[in-house]
Amino acid sequence: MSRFILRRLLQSAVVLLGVTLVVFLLLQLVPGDPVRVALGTRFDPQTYEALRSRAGLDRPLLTQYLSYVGNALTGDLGVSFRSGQPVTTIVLERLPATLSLALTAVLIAVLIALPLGVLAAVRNGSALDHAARVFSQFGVSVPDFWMGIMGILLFAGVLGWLPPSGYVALTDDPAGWLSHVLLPAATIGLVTASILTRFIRSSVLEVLSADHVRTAEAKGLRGRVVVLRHVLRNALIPVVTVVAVQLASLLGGVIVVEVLFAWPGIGRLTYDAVQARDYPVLQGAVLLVAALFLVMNLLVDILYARLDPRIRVR
Amino acid sequence: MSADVLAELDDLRVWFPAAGSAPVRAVDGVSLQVRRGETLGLVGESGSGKSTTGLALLRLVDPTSGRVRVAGEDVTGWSRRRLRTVRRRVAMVFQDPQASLDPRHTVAASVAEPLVVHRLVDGADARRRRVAELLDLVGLRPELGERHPHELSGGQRQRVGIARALAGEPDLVVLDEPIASLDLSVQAQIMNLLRRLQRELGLTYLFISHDLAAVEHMSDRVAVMYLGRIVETGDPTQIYREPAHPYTAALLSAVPVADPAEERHRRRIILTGDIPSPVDPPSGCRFRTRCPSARDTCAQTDPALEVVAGDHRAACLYAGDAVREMRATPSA
Amino acid sequence: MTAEPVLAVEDLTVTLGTRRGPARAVAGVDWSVAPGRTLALVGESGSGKTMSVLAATGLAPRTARVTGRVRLLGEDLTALPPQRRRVLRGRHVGFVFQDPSTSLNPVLTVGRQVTEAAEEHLGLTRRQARDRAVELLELVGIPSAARRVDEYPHQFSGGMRQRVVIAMALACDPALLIADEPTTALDVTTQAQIVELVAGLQERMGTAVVWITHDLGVVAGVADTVAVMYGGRIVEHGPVDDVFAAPGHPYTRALLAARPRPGHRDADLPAIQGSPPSPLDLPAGCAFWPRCPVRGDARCEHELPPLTEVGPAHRVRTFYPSPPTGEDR
Amino acid sequence: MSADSRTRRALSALRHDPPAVAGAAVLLLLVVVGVAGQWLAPAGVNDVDVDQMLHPPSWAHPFGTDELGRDVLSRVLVAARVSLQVGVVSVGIALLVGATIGLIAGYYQGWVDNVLMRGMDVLFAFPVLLLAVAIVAVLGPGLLTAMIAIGVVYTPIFARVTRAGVLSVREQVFVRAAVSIGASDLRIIRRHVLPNIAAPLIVQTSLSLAFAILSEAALSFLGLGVQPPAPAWGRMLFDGRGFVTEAWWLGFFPGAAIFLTVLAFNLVGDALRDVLDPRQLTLGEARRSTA
Repeated sequence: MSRFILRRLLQSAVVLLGVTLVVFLLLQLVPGDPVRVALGTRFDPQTYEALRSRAGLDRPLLTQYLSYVGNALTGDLGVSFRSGQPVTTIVLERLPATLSLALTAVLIAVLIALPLGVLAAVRNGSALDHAARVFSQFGVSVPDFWMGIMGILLFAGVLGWLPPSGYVALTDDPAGWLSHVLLPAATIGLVTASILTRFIRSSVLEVLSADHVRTAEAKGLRGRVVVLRHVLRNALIPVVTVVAVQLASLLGGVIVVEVLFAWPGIGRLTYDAVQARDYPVLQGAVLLVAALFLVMNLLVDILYARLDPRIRVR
Repeated sequence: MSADVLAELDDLRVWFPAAGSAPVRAVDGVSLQVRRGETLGLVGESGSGKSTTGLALLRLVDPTSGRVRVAGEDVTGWSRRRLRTVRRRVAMVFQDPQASLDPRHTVAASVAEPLVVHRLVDGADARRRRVAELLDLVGLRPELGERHPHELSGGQRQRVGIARALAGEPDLVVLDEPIASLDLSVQAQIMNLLRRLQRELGLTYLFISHDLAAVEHMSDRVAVMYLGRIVETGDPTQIYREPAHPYTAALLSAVPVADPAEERHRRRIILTGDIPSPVDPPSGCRFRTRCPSARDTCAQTDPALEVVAGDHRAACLYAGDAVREMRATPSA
Repeated sequence: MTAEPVLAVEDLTVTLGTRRGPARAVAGVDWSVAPGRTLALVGESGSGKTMSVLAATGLAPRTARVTGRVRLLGEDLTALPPQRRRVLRGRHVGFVFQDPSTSLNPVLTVGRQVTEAAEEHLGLTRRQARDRAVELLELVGIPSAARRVDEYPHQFSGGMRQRVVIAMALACDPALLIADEPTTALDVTTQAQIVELVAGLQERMGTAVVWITHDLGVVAGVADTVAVMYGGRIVEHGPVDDVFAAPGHPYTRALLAARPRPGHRDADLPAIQGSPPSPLDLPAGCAFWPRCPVRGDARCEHELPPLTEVGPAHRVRTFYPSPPTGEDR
Repeated sequence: MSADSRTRRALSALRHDPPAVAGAAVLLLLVVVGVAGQWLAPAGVNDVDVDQMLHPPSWAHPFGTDELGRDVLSRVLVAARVSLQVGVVSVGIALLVGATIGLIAGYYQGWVDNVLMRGMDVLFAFPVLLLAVAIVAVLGPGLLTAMIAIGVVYTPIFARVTRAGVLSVREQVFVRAAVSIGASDLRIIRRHVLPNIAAPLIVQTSLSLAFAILSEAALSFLGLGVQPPAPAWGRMLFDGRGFVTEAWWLGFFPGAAIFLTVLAFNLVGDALRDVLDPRQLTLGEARRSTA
């Protein structure tokens, strides 16, 4: 087991290094001088010189990269071209908003997809099964921002039950947070739910056709017992990884939904950084999200190994 | 290597790296010769290393140590590119007829592949005629050439596999469990076909199988393998009557006889326990942990293939006696 | 003389819905097995041997249409509601399937799987079930059973896993054990061990056994009566000694002759041409007609031959049963 | 690939699968609109008409008019070309680059496989849209950069699908047979590996087209796609969101166009998977077929 973890740790470290390289190179792709492009109309020599030297853009590429990585390890991701504030604090401030949105969305997705996916598989070919397939087909095809707009039109505009946009921190006012998070989280959650439903259904179907399920039926066990003890346990192990991967990808903040609902998460931050050409913040956000993604994936692999005795018990 | 020896293995070892443990010693010191025109039977249970031995002979698997000689050349260290020149001389027929044929290719395309690779015919017409000849040779109607593997029965697919093997006009054909996944009635057809082709084309076979009756029926010489080693070799009918190695005796005794009266009354030698792990085989004789007449000395020395009589050899310190002793005591 | 059969199947027919139309896997089959006795169902692929047993015990696929009567310990399963049939099957019938590496649930301990049927049908508590599991594992010859009861299937070898499956099948002390090619996936030395084990358990527990196989050697070793199946029908049925000594049906004769026998290396094998029929297009008359060396007359091709007696409880389904002398064996 | 019976059987199965037919029909319509959009459009995409602002759907303007009085139907029709172009080109890039990487990694394995696939893992670490946004941000918005960004973002998926396909084909016995015959690596790849990974690649291409169009719409929603006044579905949604309560049609029709297009590609992709992927066929059927 530990050999498995060690190998995965090493692998993740290498990929993370690769991520820092990509993120660093992003800046080099900017046509012309990033600082001048960023300052644009607000250009004045003092700020320009200060930012250039702070970012050390005059040094050779390799030294820039090494110092970027070195600083990143100590948590220093440079300063924002716009506000001069350290990138790390700017990005970390926005994390709670994205986290609460992502977790709520995944929770909604699982609450829909788990029962729907399992029942659709167990009652293969039934009306429910067809409905589940249509739902997952539609859900995957719907642009989430369109669903968001339609949601705002219905629940905020016509019915007036929910605020059209805006954010209230969970810690400040839970009720306020809930009313604000519901619409965006549902928008993301429905899309994620359709992805999960499809995966759960095919995973359960595959296990249903396994020989050991026929053995269980042969033993005359009650239908429920066969499904719970011999189908779900096997089928849901791979599902755990898919849910975690979905959560990890939402950590990047679903930019369009955060922009649409004015949700101050990392996605919105990225969008603002792009508008303001605030490249260090853009780099910082992208780097943090990718790092979170890798950590999540690592945790998922370890969890998977714990759950499946074939890997846990050598 | 004298002229009439088509292929030879000299103290061959094939070890596969295993994650988190010592390597798996699939083949652990095997020497054998395949002489022109004969059928050498290689029999053993799963884990005996018989298939790996066949693959090593064809260099489809890289040997860990020992020598592999084919068609007069020592090909042990040859690169894949250089091996291609000798590939034509040695062909292979596989166990699962469906898996050995590319589902996307027609039967004709599969049979023609050796012709194209070695440029044995020039022009599409010549190739089409040669394919039709080959299909006819194995008892298939030429128009089957346009079909796809999934449209054929198991027996027909295996015949296509044989036709493809013959396309390169090989001297030696390695048959890896050629009838194992076929129905009983079809097995007999394929065995008859293989014998007829051997007579007509003067082919040499290495017949690998776990089916003792089929090996005895097909082979001029047989080698019994256990845990990566050859434990007994010689004339099959003679060995089946008077096995010298205890494992061969136990193996023969385990095969049920299709005669109720005899099957009910014959004394069986039932081996206990499982085959040991090929990662660290037992010291000395590797069969001693399951051998009913094992003695202390068996743990010290790893017996080599000693002559029992004429061409009949066995790797057992008490060859012959051990078997007589086993048969004397009432079955376990 | 014969005791009340444990399981009796009458005129069992199974039609499966497949993408290429209805397939008649079993076309009117009758057999029964008495306590302590072993019936062997032998035949090649597509003969319907496994499907007849699965259909009889209510394990046929959902798309299957099953007709005919199946009496288990006197009760007609086909007439019972599914729940009652499920309980009867679980309580009185043990199953051993072909592939030990997939018959067990990979993520559940061996002990739990061996006795979950006993918990369900005999009301054992978890504690009692665990002890019973260790007892059963020892019964089938698994060393250090007390330790291994909490291990997982992937920690057992093929042979050992099949022993676990047998222990599982015997957990409720069933009246009938159905073994569907239990040793086909095993090596011949392991097969010998398993055949020995089942014979011993049958003797001790008086269990009736239905043994499905395509290996005539195994049939000779385990069976009291044998039913040869071809094209979804029984073509020969009778005591194993009579059927092997004087096979009445051309197909049985051909099967017995097709196996290579030691010391007969010079002659080619008398092979049967062609290959077994597919249940999708069963011929109207005798299914073996296209491959039959006898092919007496036109009736064979168009008319279904009835089962005719050729000896005490020895019947064959052909217009041309060979005379019950043994000369052509 | 000769017109083998498997493909004929596949096509006939497709015809009897209503969702696939519907999907194919919508795709056909999309291609026609994409090619002939501006001729079909009843009005010019930028014909501003001040006294026609925010008119609801009517005979004159079936999809209504936007905040500048422009005909929404015309803009949706012309914008179809943008989405199709970006989708096809970006998936083309991803397929070409990704499949090549996957083929090399899968066939040659060893350190080549490791290096290439770790590279792909790096790209995979970034959520799809986030990476696309970052690329467009530095290269500057526009049609070409959107294509490049989405192309780069979908390359790893194709690399993984191809590599998985190559690995599974490499293990097949018929590849070992080809090696035993003496076939060269090149011939084995051309004659045995490629034809057998065509099916999963075709399915992945169809599904990726769906997601690529979604990504393009998202980019243009964020103002990073094709720049105004050129019409793009995503941008129309973004501009329309402010008026969503009083002019629902501004938000509805462009979004519906995206949805239908993506749905069509998904339906065709799923149908292709069921028909082309033998494993799918055998999964249900084999297990419960006659024993």
